[in-house]
Amino acid sequence: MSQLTYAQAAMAGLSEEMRRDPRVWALGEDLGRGGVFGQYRGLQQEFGPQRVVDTPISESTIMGAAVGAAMVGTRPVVELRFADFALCAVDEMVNQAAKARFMFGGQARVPVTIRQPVGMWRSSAAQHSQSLEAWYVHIPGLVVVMPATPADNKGLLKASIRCDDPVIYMEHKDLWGLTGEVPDDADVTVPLGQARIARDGADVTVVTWSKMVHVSLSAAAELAKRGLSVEVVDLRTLWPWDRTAVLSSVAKTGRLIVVQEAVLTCGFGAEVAATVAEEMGGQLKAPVKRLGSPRAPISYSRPLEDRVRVTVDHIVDAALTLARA
Amino acid sequence: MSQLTYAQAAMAGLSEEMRRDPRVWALGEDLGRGGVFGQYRGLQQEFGPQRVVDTPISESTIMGAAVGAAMVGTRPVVELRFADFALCAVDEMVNQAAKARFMFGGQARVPVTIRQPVGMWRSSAAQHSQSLEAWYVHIPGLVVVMPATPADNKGLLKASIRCDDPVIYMEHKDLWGLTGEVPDDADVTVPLGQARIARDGADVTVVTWSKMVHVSLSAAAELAKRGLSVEVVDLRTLWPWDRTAVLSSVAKTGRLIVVQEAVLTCGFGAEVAATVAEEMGGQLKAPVKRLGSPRAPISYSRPLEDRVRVTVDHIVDAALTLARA
Amino acid sequence: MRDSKRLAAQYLTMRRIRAFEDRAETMARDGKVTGAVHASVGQEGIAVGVCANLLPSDKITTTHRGHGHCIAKGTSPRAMMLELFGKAGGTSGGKGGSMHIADFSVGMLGANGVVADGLPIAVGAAQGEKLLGRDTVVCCFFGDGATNRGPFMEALNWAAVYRLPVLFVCENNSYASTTRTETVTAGPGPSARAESLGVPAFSVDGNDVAAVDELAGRLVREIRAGAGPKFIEARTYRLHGHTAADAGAYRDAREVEERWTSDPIARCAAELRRLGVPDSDITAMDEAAEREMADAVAIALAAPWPDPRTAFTDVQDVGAPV
Amino acid sequence: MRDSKRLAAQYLTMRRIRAFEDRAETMARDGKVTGAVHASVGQEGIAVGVCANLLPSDKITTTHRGHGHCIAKGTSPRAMMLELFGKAGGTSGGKGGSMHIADFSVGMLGANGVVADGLPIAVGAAQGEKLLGRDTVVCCFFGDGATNRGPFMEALNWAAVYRLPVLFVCENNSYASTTRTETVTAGPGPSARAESLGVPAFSVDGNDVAAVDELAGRLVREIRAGAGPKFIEARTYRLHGHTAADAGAYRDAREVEERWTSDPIARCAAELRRLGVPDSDITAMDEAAEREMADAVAIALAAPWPDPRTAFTDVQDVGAPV
Ligand SMILES: Cc1ncc(C[n+]2csc(CCOP(=O)(O)OP(=O)(O)O)c2C)c(N)n1
Ligand SMILES: Cc1ncc(C[n+]2csc(CCOP(=O)(O)OP(=O)(O)O)c2C)c(N)n1
Ligand SMILES: [Mg+2]
Ligand SMILES: [Mg+2]
Repeated sequence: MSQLTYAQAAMAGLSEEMRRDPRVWALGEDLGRGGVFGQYRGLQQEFGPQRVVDTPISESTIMGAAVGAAMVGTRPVVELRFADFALCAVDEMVNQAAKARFMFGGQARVPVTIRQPVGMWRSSAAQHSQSLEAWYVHIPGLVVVMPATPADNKGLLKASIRCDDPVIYMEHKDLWGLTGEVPDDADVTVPLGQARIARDGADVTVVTWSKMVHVSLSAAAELAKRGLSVEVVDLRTLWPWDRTAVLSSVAKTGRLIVVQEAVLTCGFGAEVAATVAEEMGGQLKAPVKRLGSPRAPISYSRPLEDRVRVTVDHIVDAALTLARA
Repeated sequence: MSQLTYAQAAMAGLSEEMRRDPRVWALGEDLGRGGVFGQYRGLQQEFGPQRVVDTPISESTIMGAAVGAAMVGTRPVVELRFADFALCAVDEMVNQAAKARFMFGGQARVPVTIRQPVGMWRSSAAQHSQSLEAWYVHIPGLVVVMPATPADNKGLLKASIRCDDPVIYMEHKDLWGLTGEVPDDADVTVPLGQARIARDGADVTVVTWSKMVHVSLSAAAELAKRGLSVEVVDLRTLWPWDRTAVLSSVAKTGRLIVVQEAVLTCGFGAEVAATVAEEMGGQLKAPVKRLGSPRAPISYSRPLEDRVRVTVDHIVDAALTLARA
Repeated sequence: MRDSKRLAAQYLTMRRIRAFEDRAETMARDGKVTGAVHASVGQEGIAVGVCANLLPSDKITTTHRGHGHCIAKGTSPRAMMLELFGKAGGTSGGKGGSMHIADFSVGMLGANGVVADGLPIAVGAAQGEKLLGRDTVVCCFFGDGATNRGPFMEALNWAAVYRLPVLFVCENNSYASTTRTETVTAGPGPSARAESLGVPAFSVDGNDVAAVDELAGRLVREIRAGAGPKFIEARTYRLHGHTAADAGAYRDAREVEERWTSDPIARCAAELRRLGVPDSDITAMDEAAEREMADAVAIALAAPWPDPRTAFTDVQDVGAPV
Repeated sequence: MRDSKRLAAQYLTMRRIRAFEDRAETMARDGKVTGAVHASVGQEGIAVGVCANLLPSDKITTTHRGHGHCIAKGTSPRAMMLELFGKAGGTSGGKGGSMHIADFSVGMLGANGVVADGLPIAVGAAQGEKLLGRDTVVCCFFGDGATNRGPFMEALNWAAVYRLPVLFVCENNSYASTTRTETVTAGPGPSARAESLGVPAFSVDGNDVAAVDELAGRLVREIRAGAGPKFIEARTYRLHGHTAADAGAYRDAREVEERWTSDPIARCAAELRRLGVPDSDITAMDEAAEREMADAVAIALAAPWPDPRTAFTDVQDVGAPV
């Protein structure tokens, strides 16, 4: 175990995989200088400019080229910098990466890991703050991963690189500096599709992912003081998502809150809430509940930005309301 | 009233608006020749090549240019041909059209109508068949409209063109030839955000939109024979969606099925089902239920393609199961 | 002197493509083939002249109008016809149809329904091959209409920046669907765009298969030797409609008629005769091509549908639909 | 002989931009300005030389590095500074920040956080203006890095196809973030790309405000007269880091030092002196610029935050959040 930041953990995971498998390589803008968040620091020095490739500002081609390179047997790690800019490469993700294997009757494999940092991060405003995980969960062929901890950002990144499917890999920009214990063993990966019970509880289940795991844990601590026992489920992977973990937690608590940073409307929380309502509708102690941001672009100004954040208070209030229902 | 096809109705709506307001214009590939589905036939002859503009194959710029043209006071109608190709212009839709007004503190208005035909349509396979309405509902700033009938394809298109917000306007490719009564009056529009009760019923509410309205109506007819009274709510507009109509229908029936053609996972049906579960969880006679296509790309071959369609039988089965619950 | 054996082989391949597409179009009009069929009738010289210079290990990508490239690269027309019929045994098991034919066993990395999307994929394939230490050449076919899409420019720049072994082949048939491309294309044209992006460009009469063969042969050798990407602009004409359903009312009948006089197959036959190849040899090739494709159709008509459960296979390993 | 009054006015605008950005960077480092701040220090000659030739009714679009263009087009630096602080009264009411400044009242149609996205918007604005029968010129500023994105190419082709009144201004400062643009850009460069797309291109020393003024003046006149789009490649250098937080470790300190000797403001001052403008006039302008921006900062520091409820206003008319 080492104490690493979320960024360092990803770096460790990527460099281990690059050492282990010469077919793994990374491409994106400014990677040679360490990437925009320092999450590639030193990699070009170790692996050279052929395997840590500085690209032109050509998102469509960064993504399209990765698809081609994957189809001939390499395993590209694509850096798209911000989930917002990834929109410049959506066609290549959805129409090519996600569909190639199926469309060509199984002849193609597209083992690309597509990193697109998400989330609100000090006054980044409307074009540098989005969380669009729900979009990719809606697209057949894609795997969607959202690590919340340094350990997971190593283990899930490694698992994603080893996966033969295209993986949308969303790191949260507000977590880069978060430190935690990270396994040193290069063979340790975190399996895709398995949730983590971040906190055990009996009264209310909070299903969440990415940065909201930490906010939910704070809320759970606060609620414990008020006598409410909250179970926090960190989904880690949104597709496939761990239905078993969620359904069995809700079977225990009878109450579900889904907490996301993304816009509430048509977010991934809707999928979880709808599924639980479909499967367990009759057995719940209270109706399901979703928290997420209002359907507005994200503001620059601090007080405006804060206004759209899901906070500890929101979760506490929702949990208390549910418990009272 | 005239008997018009869904395509002709849209043509009538667009040409009326172009006559009414010289700031309205249309742009897209092959419009001069009538558009790929004939839905622009004759318009360039009437309005000239400056107002019905044949463009290069440059989706990013078709969309980006429309944003710029809207910001200076014109009202572009953008034709993107297939929702799948619209992915080549997602950045411009989401990062520019949807955000400009907000990001610029209310200085910009982006009154563009963005037509992107959706849906399965005889062996069009994975890159010409998608229905991605859920994506756009998730994006603040956008309005999302999906007409199911010729009358609505006139009235809603006119309302969309008159709307000062960017509107994602999704016509279903399998409906182009559908005929129906369409008002001749150029002043008649269909208000955005109001559902239509396509069929009254008492036992089960089916909430649906676009082509699935017709499939649901057939299912309702079949179910009537079996003694089940089904109310079919045609949402027409997915953002804003008519919560009042849905909630009051479900208040009456106590049972909800949401029927969509799109991939079920993270589809718009999840939003409707989750909302109803949140608001009425305790009062339902049976858990909510969603129908949609499996999370797989769409096949070319007929029997494979048919396998992913939501059919009358699926709806009938789901309704009977709910009624028995 | 031109090599008549090589040219005869190319003639045969062109004839096979033509025989395949003529039948594909008929079957589409008969409703046996359900999706859109985009025939390359009149453009076969480019597919054949270029692919004649590729090794089996070389790769290609193509577009919606890709039957010719597939056949020229070695894909089985029988499997292709099964695919067009959506039948079991098709190149994609019936999942793809005409616009998504692929045959990875011969280096055919897939046709594409999104205009210009094959270019970034091709440059990436070249980059991957280079990383794996192989001396593969990747050839990327696309139309004149595609040169107005951003990924065209990005991919050319990319190939030049990394000096990738890519041969770009622009089939300039003057049309993009119903639109005359020149009406929506500014500047001197595709070759000038390529040059401005650092990719040396060469123009050729695409209806002269021998000329294409010669130019492509030289460029493929240079590329394989490490010269970086090259660009061919092949002038040609789409003799049929945009799809089998398109009567082409937007073009003057005389324009089309005149262009038929430059049909690459007829021109190649004339050249073969000039080189002393007997008519009977030519006729024998014609008949072989027709027979092969008639068989392909018969087989496709008789073939079973794929198992409907395959609608859910080959989606993904992790989180596959159940 | 050069017009010293015109040049002096341009000097003042450059100085105002510099004084604005120096303070914006300091405030960013102090944590008073929270978002990313991209200063155009060293590039002011282009903004000023070009905008000097635009009418108030003309439009511009710009990028993340757009303060200079905004000020040169007439946006109030006070409102801009309020915006950077996220305070009430900011150009976007605090919703946008440095990267999303806009002032439609002076034809400033918005800065943009997505590289190259301003180009299609600009050509569309020109098309809209043309449709409305106005003789507006639209000027679009962007960097050298942007010339590798697809929309760059698409927009130039588009402008040429429809002969739109657009002046494209590429500020070639040799860098895109931490990357030397030439390492990821093939071919002869932006001007060649423009020419290949049918847009006549002109190169100019962007640090010579008078030269920019002269060239832009001629091109704007031609464009307004109906000559179609033109392209300026202005050579310059970004003297500061990519953002206020960027120390620029990827560049040699000597490289930067050397480029400071070509600072457009110092050069302009020297030219003014040569034209006989007294030092006291120059100093007076310097002081006025500093005073104006010191005031802007003081006002911004003291200003109230916007009403948090405005986080939900101006989203949309139909279906607005509640
Ligand atoms: C991104 C995208 N836009 C539009 C289309 C619709 N479309 C299919 S083929 C075609 C014309 C292509 O012209 P060209 O590239 O010259 O190829 P050709 O058909 O002439 O072989 C168009 C516009 C598409 N498939 N993809
Ligand atoms: C589509 C997109 N990709 C990447 C970025 C991140 N980014 C911001 S500025 C920049 C460099 C831009 O370089 P250039 O166009 O030369 O402008 P300059 O910063 O030099 O003014 C990059 C890559 C972005 N904003 N948008
Ligand atoms: Mg063509
Ligand atoms: Mg630059």
